[in-house]
Amino acid sequence: MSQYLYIILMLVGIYGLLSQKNIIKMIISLNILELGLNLFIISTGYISGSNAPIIIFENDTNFVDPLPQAIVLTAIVIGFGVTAVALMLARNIYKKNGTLEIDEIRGEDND
Amino acid sequence: MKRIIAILLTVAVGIFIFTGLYGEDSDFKAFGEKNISDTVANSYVDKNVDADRESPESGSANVVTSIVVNYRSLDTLGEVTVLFVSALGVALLGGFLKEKVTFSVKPGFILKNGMKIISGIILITGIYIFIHGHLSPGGGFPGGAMIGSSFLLMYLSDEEFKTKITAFKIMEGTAGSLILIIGLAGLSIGGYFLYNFLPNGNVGDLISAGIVPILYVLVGLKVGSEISNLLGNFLNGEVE
Amino acid sequence: MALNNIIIQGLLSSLIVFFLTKFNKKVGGFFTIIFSGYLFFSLLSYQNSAGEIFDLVKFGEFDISFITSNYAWFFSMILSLTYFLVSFFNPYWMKKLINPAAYNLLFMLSMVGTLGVFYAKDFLTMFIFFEIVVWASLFIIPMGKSRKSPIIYYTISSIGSFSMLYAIFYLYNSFNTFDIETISSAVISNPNEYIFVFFLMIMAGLTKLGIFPFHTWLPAAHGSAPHTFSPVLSGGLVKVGGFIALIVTAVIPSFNIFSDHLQIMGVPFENYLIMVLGGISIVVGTLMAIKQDDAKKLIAYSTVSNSGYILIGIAMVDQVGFAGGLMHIFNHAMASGAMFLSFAGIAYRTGTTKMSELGGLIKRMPLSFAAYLIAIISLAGIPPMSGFASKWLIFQGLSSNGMMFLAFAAFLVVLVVLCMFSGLCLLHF
Amino acid sequence: MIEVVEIIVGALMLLFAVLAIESKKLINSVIYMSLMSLLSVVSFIIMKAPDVGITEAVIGSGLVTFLFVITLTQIKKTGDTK
Amino acid sequence: MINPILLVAIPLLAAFLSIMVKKLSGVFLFGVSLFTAIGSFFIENGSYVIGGWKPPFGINLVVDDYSFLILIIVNILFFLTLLNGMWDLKKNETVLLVTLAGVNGIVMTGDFFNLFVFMEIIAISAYILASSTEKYYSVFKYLILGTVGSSLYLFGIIILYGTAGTLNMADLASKLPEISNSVKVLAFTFIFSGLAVEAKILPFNSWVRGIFGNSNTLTGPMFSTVYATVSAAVVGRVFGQILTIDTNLIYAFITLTLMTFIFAESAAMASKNLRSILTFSSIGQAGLIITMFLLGGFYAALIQLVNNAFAKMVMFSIATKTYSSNEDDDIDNLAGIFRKHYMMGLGFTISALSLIGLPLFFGFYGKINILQTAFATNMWIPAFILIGSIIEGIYYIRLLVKLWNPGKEGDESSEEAGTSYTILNGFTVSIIALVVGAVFVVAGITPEFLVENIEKAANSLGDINTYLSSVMGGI
Repeated sequence: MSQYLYIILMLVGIYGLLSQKNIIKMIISLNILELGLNLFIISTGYISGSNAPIIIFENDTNFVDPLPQAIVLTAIVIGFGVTAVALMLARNIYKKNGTLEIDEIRGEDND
Repeated sequence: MKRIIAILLTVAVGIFIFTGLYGEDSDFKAFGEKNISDTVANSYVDKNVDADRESPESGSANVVTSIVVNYRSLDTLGEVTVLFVSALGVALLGGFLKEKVTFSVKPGFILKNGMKIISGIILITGIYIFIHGHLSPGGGFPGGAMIGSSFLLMYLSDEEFKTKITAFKIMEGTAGSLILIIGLAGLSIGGYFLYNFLPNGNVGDLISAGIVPILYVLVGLKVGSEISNLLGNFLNGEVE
Repeated sequence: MALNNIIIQGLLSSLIVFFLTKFNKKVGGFFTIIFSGYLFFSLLSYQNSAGEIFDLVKFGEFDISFITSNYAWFFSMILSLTYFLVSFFNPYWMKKLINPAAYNLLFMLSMVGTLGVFYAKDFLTMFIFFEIVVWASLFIIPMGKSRKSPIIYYTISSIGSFSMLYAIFYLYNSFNTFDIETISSAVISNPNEYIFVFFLMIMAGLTKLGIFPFHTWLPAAHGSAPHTFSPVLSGGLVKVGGFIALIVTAVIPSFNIFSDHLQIMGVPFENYLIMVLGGISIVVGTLMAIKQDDAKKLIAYSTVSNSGYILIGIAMVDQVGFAGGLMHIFNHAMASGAMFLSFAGIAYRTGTTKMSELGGLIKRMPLSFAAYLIAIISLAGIPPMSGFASKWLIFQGLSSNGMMFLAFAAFLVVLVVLCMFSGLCLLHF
Repeated sequence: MIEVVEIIVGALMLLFAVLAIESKKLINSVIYMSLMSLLSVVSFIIMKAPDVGITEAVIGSGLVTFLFVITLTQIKKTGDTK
Repeated sequence: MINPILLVAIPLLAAFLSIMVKKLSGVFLFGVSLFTAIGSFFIENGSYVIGGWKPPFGINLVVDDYSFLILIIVNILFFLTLLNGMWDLKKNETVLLVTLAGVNGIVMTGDFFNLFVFMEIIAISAYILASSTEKYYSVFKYLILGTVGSSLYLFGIIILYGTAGTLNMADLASKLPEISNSVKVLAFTFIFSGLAVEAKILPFNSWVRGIFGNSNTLTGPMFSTVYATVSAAVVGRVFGQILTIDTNLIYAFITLTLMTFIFAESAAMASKNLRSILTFSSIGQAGLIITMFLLGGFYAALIQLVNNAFAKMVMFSIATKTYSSNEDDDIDNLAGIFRKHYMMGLGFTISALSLIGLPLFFGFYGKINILQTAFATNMWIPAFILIGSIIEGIYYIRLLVKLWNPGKEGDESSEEAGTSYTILNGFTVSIIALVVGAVFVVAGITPEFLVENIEKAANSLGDINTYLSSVMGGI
């Protein structure tokens, strides 16, 4: 059931990307999209009534699917790197154009 | 107007996803009803991927760690590289930016030393986390992130700390090179890149799981130094 | 001398000429004379050979090969003669050109390309050399007056050649071969499929001939090309379109294929459509030619109308008219070549081709004037000249098939041309 | 029981996401976003993913928020946006 | 014979070392790129597993004839691009080393999530390289689109994992028939959208103009050759071989790619600016090549890929050098510039003519193969392709005529009317342009010596069974 909510969270992020015109808002929407995606990935690996995939007692292997967790670990760190670069770009854009509203940025596309 | 178009597009995408995933003819595993035995992860859990290795083949108690560092170690290498590149990018963009963050409030004596103590505690916690990454939850990434945040506190607290940032570059480069050198050693010893050529020990010991803890410590160091580097560049622009 | 060697030598000679011209302009110009003459005389020997096959190169899984035939010999003679004669002007024009080395290279390349089109054994070879002709002649034109006319030229002729390419691959998809003989024997069995291909392929001929909807590139290109290349364009390259029309209508026997289709005055409606287009372009070309002041544009428009004659003669596969069309190809090649060359001489001397500025030229350049006059008379089809014979044959063919409308149009146009050119002569010379 | 907690957490996350996108002041939306990712830690833990939970807690809601805040302070310093 | 993993490991090692010793980073860069350019000829075929965990459990790198060809092309292009752009490195040596590692990895990898990781590496390096032209908003657009695209791609492969329970390409390919149709449509759509961002397919290519159109002598050739080749090759691997589409979805994708072709060529027709023209032409060529991949014409697609890559390298190098020398690349102001730089002009002309597929040049061979493939499937696709290539021919001819023949409309073209611009330090460009032009001409007359490898690559991409046996052989 809560899987639906995570998909809707992704959709909210997409909506933000489509509707917002402020660069910081766009980066925030990007983060929301990635968070919803990560939650969705984890939820695909969830098995009701299973434990976290850490061997505490011998041959107790009633685990949730550990592979999505590994994937999400990677995805979170990648998202952090992208966010840092994006924010640095935002600072540069602000320094160059004096604004963060994409409608007021001119003269970038060639000809 | 743009808003309405955005809503319509989003709703369309949502309908597309939901009908595709939860339609009656879809065989996508519903939430919580997945059967692990029909995925590849089953063998990760049972540690019986490779029949002709002595069991347990990957001795780390934390299965996620054994996946991240052992079974799919190339992903981890690539991910560390991603963080490395983004740190570089932040440095270069900071070089274009040429503005450093300063705070109106000068940190006082209490703040400075309190920060030092707290960041020391956080540092030790992070090191603990990635040393025990193959046993307990956590591991290289959160540990490294904790190291990074502890150094962040140092950045914020005292001004002349920034001069030490080149040390992070050295650490970053060394850790990354060591990961690759261990991988190449595995290539030369076991015939496979990143081959686990050390004895596994038994599950649950601190010294177990072959190269997994070593790699994870290196990953933690690298991630920590990269994040510290990235934050430092983010705060100060490029530091040569 | 085997045919494929001749082609290869032609390709090599273009490179040789290129470097020679880099070394010395005049020498390069003279060598174009030598090489084009060499190609002309070495092709003379194929007069009576038909069906000999020469393989050039293996192009991926396709064979590029040539086959000799009589019509190919006829066309190649006309073309190489035109090139040979025109090439005598080259040495003197080198210093007027911005890029003489490239000019000579492309000159020889386009000549070889035309020969390849004529002797092609299969459609792919034909298309390859057709495209070579297009882009080789394309890059000569902007050395003259205009930078826009090459674009018009490329647009129109690539519309034609790409529709031909589509048709070629359509045939290849259905018959799994490019060979002209095999296809011409295969399409007889299914004529309705051939209608589509017929119109797509003759499109290339129409564009190259400058028939009515596509006639706009002729004045633009011929009028603004370098003076020594206009005769090649109008006397030579236009005939390539005539050759493609010949392939589509006669070599692939369109009459037998369309024999059970709707017939208009003894001609299948497909061919009749083409003939009507020819008639229209006769009228259009002449009427446009009347109000031109630039002599080269005038000759270009007269080329449009003469292309109309050629097309009518070829599309009406009737014995007499066909002979007329082929003969008119020769006549028009010589005549328009003569006219353009005489004006090249005039422009070389005076620097202009505007006829309003060329009063009393008969005193200063009597020989050029005489050549121009003879050419005009021949084109106008006045008895002593050979233009009369070809046009008369075409009239006969038309009238014997009872196509009085086209015959009348053609005849009227003859009168108009006569009045116009004589008037021009009296006016301006 | 645990499902109810899950639903509530997910709904709260959605609420915070919408607030983060629609709120007028940038700093508020940054704070809403960090609250959202803190809540996501809870649902990570509920879905038996402690490693991801810790990582998300440190990186997602700690460092990312810090980067956003620093960016906003820099922009505020050099001139205010809406 | 070297192990293919070295093509990834050595550049990464050099990258990690190069931040410690900044002085030697340039040496590292050129040495390693030369090493990979030579070493890519000597890598062994087969499937290589990382860490000794055999697929589908571990990650494996696959080197068949296809990835072998792509590796050779990409590494040579990378080295030549470095030679062209060595004046515009701007402290990007480490990023370029990482890019090299990522490019080699993404071509060889046999695992969907590993592909995602390498995609992110390449993408972030691309953002950094592009931001060296200081057009930050264009880079930001690229970043947003690229990240959304990779998220969609990840969503797609997670749907596949949740259904089939594997991430390995070969395993997934063998499990594909059991997956139900609706899930397939969903996952394929998202994976295609994710890859379409890098592959410059509509409607995800709005970033290209800002990035390519503002490129400098390093990034222009780099993006238009290396990145374009790799992205197209990945689409060919994923959708040509692994995820074969058997539903009507393929027509939706082909419609998109053909629209990309036609629209991009029309946009190039309309633009007056050398780098923009080449940009739109790259978009159009990407659309054409991916159409061929989707139609199953791997041979034609690969020939066009090679043709486009090398032609674009020459043209983009000359265009970006012209811009960096004169701060202007409006074609009206550049009229007759090739009269001064004869060799560059020759190479540019041959590349352009080969790109628009005129006979006597290599491109013509690709053109007839494309038409053959297109006709085998459908009657309408070749018509659209021909229309697009007519447009392409027109604007390239216009460009060449203008750049060779100075002078106003209506009077004889002359030297004096030429432009005052010159191209600085273009020696290497001239040499490379001449060599590539010569290869195009020779390959245009007798293509045999060049197409053998391409044919082998196309065949190896064509049959999935050899791939499966080479990867899953251990099981």
